[in-house]
Amino acid sequence: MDPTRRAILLTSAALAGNVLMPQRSFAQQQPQRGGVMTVHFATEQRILNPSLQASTGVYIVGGKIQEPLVDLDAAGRPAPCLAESWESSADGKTITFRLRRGVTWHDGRPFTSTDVQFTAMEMWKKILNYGSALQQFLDAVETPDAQTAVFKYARPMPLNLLLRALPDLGYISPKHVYESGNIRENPTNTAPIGTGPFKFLQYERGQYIIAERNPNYWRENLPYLDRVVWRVVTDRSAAAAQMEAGQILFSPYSSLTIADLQRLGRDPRFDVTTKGNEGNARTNTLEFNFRNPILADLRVRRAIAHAIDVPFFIENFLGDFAKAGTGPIPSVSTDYYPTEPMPQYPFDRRRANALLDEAGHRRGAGGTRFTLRLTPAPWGEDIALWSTYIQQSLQEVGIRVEIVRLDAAGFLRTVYNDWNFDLATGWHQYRNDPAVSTSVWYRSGQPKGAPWTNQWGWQDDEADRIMDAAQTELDPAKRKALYADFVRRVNTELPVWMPIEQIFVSVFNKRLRNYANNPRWASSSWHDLWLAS
Amino acid sequence: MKAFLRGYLRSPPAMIGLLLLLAIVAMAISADWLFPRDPLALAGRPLQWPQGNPRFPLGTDNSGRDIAAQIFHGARISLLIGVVATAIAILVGIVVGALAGYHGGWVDDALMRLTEAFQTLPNFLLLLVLVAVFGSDLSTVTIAIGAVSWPAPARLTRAEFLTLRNREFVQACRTLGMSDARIIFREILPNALPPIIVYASVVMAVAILLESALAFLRLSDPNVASWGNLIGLGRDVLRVQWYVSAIPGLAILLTVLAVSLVGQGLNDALNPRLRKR
Amino acid sequence: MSPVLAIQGLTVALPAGADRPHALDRVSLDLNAGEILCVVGESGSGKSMTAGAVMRLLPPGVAITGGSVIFEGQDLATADEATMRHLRGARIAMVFQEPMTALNPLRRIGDQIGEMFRIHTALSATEIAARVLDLLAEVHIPEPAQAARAYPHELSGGQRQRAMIAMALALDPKVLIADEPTTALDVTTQAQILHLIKDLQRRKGTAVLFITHDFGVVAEIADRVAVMQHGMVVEEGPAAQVLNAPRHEYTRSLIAAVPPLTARAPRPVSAEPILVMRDVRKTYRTGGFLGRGGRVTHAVRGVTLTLPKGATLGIVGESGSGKSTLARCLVRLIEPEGGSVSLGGLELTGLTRAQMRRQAHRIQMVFQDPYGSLNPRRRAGELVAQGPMIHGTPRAEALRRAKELFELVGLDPASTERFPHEFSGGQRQRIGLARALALEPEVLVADEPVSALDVSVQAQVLRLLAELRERLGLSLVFITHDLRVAAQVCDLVAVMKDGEVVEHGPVARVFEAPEHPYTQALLASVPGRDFARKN
Amino acid sequence: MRVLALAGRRLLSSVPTLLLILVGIFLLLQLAPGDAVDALIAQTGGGADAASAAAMRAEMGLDLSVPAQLANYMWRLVRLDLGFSSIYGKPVSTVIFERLPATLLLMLAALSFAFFFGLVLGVLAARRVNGWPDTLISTLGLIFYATPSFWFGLMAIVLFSVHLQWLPAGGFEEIGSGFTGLRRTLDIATHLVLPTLTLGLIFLAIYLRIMRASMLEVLSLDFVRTARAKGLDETRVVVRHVLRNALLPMVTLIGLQAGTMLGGSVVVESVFSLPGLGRLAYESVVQRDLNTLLGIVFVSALLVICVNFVVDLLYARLDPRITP
Repeated sequence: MDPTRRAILLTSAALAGNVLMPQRSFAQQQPQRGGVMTVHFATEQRILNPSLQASTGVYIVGGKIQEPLVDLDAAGRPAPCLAESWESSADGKTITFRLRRGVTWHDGRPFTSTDVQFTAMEMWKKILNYGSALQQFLDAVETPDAQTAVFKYARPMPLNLLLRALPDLGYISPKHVYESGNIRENPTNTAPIGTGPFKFLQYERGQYIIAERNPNYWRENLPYLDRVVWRVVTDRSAAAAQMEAGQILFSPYSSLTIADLQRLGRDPRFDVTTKGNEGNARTNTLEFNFRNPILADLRVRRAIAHAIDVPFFIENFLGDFAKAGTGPIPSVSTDYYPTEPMPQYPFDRRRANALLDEAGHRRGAGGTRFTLRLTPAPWGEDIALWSTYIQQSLQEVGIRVEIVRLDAAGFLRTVYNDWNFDLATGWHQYRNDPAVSTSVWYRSGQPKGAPWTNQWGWQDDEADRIMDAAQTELDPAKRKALYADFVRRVNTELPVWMPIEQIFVSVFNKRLRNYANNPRWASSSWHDLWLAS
Repeated sequence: MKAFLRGYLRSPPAMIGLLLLLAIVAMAISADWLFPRDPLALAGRPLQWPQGNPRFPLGTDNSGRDIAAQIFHGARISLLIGVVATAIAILVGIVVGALAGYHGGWVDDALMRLTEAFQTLPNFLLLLVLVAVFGSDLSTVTIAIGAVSWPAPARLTRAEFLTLRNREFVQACRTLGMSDARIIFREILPNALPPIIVYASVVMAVAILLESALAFLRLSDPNVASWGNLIGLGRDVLRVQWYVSAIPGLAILLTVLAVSLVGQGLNDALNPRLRKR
Repeated sequence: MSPVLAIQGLTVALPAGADRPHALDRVSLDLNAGEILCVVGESGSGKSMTAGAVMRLLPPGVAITGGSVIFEGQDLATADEATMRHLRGARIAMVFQEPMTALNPLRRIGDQIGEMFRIHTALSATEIAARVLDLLAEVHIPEPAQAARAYPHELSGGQRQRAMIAMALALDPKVLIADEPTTALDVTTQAQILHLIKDLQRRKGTAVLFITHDFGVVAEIADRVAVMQHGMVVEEGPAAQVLNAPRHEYTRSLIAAVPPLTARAPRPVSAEPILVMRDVRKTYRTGGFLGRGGRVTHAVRGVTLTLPKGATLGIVGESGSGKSTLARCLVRLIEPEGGSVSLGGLELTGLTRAQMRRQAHRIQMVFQDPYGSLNPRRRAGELVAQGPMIHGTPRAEALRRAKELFELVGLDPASTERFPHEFSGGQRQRIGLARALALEPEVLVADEPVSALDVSVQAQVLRLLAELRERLGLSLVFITHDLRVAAQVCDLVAVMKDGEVVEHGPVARVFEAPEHPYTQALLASVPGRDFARKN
Repeated sequence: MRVLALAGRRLLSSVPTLLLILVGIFLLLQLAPGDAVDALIAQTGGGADAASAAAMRAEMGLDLSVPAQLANYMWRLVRLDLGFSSIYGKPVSTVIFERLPATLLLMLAALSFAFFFGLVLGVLAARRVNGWPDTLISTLGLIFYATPSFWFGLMAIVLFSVHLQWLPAGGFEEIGSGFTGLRRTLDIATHLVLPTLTLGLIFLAIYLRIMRASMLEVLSLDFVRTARAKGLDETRVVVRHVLRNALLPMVTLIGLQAGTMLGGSVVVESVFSLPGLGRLAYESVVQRDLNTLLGIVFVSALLVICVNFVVDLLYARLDPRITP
């Protein structure tokens, strides 16, 4: 770095000095009204309505405009939002929500239980991804009065599961806007109407989205901010540049390059942290196709796991934002993370070679035992690095790996529909409860073509039995025990290897106040966010 | 031939181009010997600056691979793609252009419509579609680049044929009773070839640039050490470790420069009228 | 009387590597006021270089190395560029050979003539416009106002050259240099332009340096003549003396090579026809989309002619008369639209292309351009052997035969291994002849076979052709624009105009007593025809 | 009126070409792995069941046979309806027209830049042929030609945006700045400086080379000698007689390069995150958004045809020998 550049950085650091005080002092400051929050928006979406699509790209925008029934508090416990309270019947088949009074939609119409009924039956159950699986046994939502919604299930629904799912899968849409016409093609999908602290204003595709303060928000005198602007920046380096220039105040969900994250982490103007994303854990996977007889052999799968030095990879490529994983349930999920040690496959090249020899795959010409195609998902820099690292590592034990590069559509079709792969790698998203999006990776009998589900051709009655039992078990302690059995089983059989666990990294400009104050902050409503001048 | 060689060797830019090209070919040949390890293998800690570690004179990239090894092995890929794609484009171009230019009439009309269609469609867009459809392994990428590059040589060949077919020596061949195929390939083609050969250098330069642009968008073959792949990878660390992108970019620049200089030298040597200028 | 322009010992060096060190070698010429001095010579004699040296517009790399060019008391050989710019156009003007390329295609005629005034005078735009119209009227361009607004391509060749002359004479220069000003023109137009130049020169008293290769033109226009060879003036004198009593050997040989316009004694002509054309027609359609806006040119309309066995049928006409199209129809290089061509009773027009290929050896063609008609990438022997090889002769046999043919056409048989560019123009035309003869054709169609050649070479090739015709009993269709050549070669002659034959008959009859007014005009236009008859 | 008739006729004669392109791309994309629904599911991040995927396919008409889909598309096209974008959730025409201005502006800027400087440098080089200015300009031209555009763009970002901080690193304009009028124009202009340079560089090199060669060619023609024989000085010879003639091949080149330039904008827009047609094309290929892609192909082919038409008109204006 040249001296002038260094000087500039030093001065700006000095200027930023007054915001460098420890976080505790923030709370003592008086929140200020006004200001514009600018957000890095990396993945444009077809729709912005979180009751139709559950993905971070929708939450980052729609989560400010629409609200869920239940939210998470700072400690990660279910907290009231549009629902003020809830209770479950003893058999777990009826769950009653008492709704907040005096809430109005952005267009002025009152929010009532019919909105909840409509959203649950027409959107969650029919359209919302993950929602349709969660609400599979939801028979009806009864509305005895405008402030009461009674969910009727055909099978017991663990309250804990529902409450942990609803912050993401419980967003409510206005019935009067959606009730006529095709929900998927409704123009409101890209110009959402909600009850949240910010009202949608404008969406310039490829450029920006603007939302402005909702003056009639039900939380008195909130929000603090005047506007939220989402800037569409697909190029990650460009986003980092805008972050540094102060054009963007917040970059969510690990949208910058690893190099830039590490660099900005050393810059006093920014807070680079996993805080506020505890509810958004993911693991890097290595998926084996059991239709390939080589990979159907457990010894080969274990050899592959032993051949890869995961700690080395994390240390040198991913840095502080990842850690070695122990299985499908990440360590942040304290309710379900197994307390006893589970079977692991530490780096041991000798053992890997021995296992491969034992499986009958001797080294041939050029030291190669056999060749596998590895199909990496096209999202995420870490996946690209990880797939290259797999290629490099397996080369050392005599497995030649050809990387098959596909775009998103091609990847999903090839891996999850055509099963035309040997190894695949991508992310497994953990959504607070293993039943939401984790067990489908292992449960047999998944319909062909459903992505991020068990399409490996692996079938294990024991694992299926454990998962089914856990799904409907109402006792939290028993559920936790069942999921420990589940992890033990899948770590032993290794149909998918999940050796790295990551939490999304956010980059905050330190002018922000009250950021990252709940485990799903990037998705949350930001009603108490404010900007220091 | 002798005059041609003399003409070529007398031009300093052409000689610089030739030497540069020979140097790149030498790099490609010596890659296995200088860097016997797989250039894609993990070589060391990622992102070591050039000159920082004597083992890696050009540093390492963000996958911990030796950049020098990738540059040397990448020379092969770039040259291979350049030569093969050019051969495809020129071959198709010659056949289409020769048939259209010689026969005229509806054959010309039909072939030129096809050529026009290819030229009207932005060629990089077509390349994207081809790679998205047929995948991005090396041979597909090469063939796809060849497939989008033939219209210009075809037009050039056609133009040459249009002027040559009315030349009296061609008419003389026809009065002798020579068959069309023989006239096209044995009589006219050798005369039409020099400008096409010169143009081949342009096609090759563009082919190398196209592959690197594809790689930059991460649509090229990830299993080979290509310069474009390295640039695309380096994009993630551009703001600080800019050398990861800069070094292979320079390599592409020099290669294309060499090819262009050689092409220009050929042109000057083949068209002595222009050489004096 | 002192000369207007005095060239003394002018030497111009060529760049290293040229075929000779000097383009001009100690050239001395005097141009007097009010006279036309013709500089005559074959290609490469340095005559155009002389003009360029006077104007100081020499190609790059070519420079004056000695001597002087005295004009109005100044030595132009050493004058600075600014001085030269003032003289060019205003005091010394120039007319070039090819009016199409010598005029800027993108600017109007009036604009280009007016530029002369804009550069050298301070006249106003309206005055300039008036002067331009006067000039155009002076050179007898019909509708001067229209011509001034026209672009060069919208005028005919003759009109363009008139415009060039108008431009050159705009500022009443003392010296006009005319570099082959009529070579690119048809014979009737040429006569008009020569007349115009002479007329203007008389009226204005301009001194004209007239450069030409054509002794006919010299005879027509020159007061004095200078003959150049290899960059040197070999003879100089009054026109009458040089033309009628040339002293230098080279001048004598040049003049002897000019064919006379009178027909030779008639040869007996067979009654048996070998090639019969009946009502041959060909139309070209150009441009137009979906049949609209296209132009139709009737290149050949209903030509009926007969070539008796062993005779030579000359087809003469100006450019655009359709004579070349007709020649190509005969060998089916162009498909005629109507009518028939029969060769020794065989209807050629009805044959498929494959059938025609098999009959190709019976009728062969010799082309005009000795450079363009030989594939530069094949050896001479191979070019000659190609025909027989296509028709089934083994390669070795064909190549042996090629050597014989080389001998027949007066080439060294050892030179079959060489490439076309290693031969001179006349030699190449002999190769073309050998190629045609290799198939032992019954009829030979020769399309302007000597037009691109210098006059001395032209005479040799014509002699060879006559000789071969006798020895091989060839029947010949001979296309030419040059009436002198036609007079020497042909037994029968047909005069074509606008795609039609206006008159035909034995050459002596047609040339001595032309019936059609066009034929009469054509013959009257041949420059120096009196000189030629005397010759 | 005559121009309109000409334009109509030109358009009509381009119909076969357009059809060839559209049908070709349509059929080609049928062979691609995955469809728009797969791309959409990838966007949502999982949890979609097979039934809803099938429902989406039915809604988009992706469950029909290929000929039926093609026929549907063509029938809509006849009515000038480009269809609905499944990925963007809007009519394709809306999507395209939102993106068109950035690309048009970029292309126009790059073209003007390349044309102007190519012309000036080409003339300079030809005037001093084989002198040092010629050597310098020609060498620079070759280097520009050999520079991968995306690499130049990246390096320019490193230099001008990161280190010198003179110019923005990307984007079309300052978002939410609320600039209007001249201030906004200026803002967009500063954003377009680097992309214009990046896209224009290779074309600058081409134009320079062509202009130099064309100048030399024209300088050797007879009418230049005539002009000199008239007593014109060299500057006027060049300005009045050579330039316009030498421009003709340059003008032809614009038409030939239009398609290439549009292709080049894919990369440049991606480097500078410009909301243009090129990036949209790339995205719709990746997203399998067939309607949008075909729409872009259609629009860009039209654009190329229009550019060529304008070039022909221009050529006819420059050269009286040609009637359009």
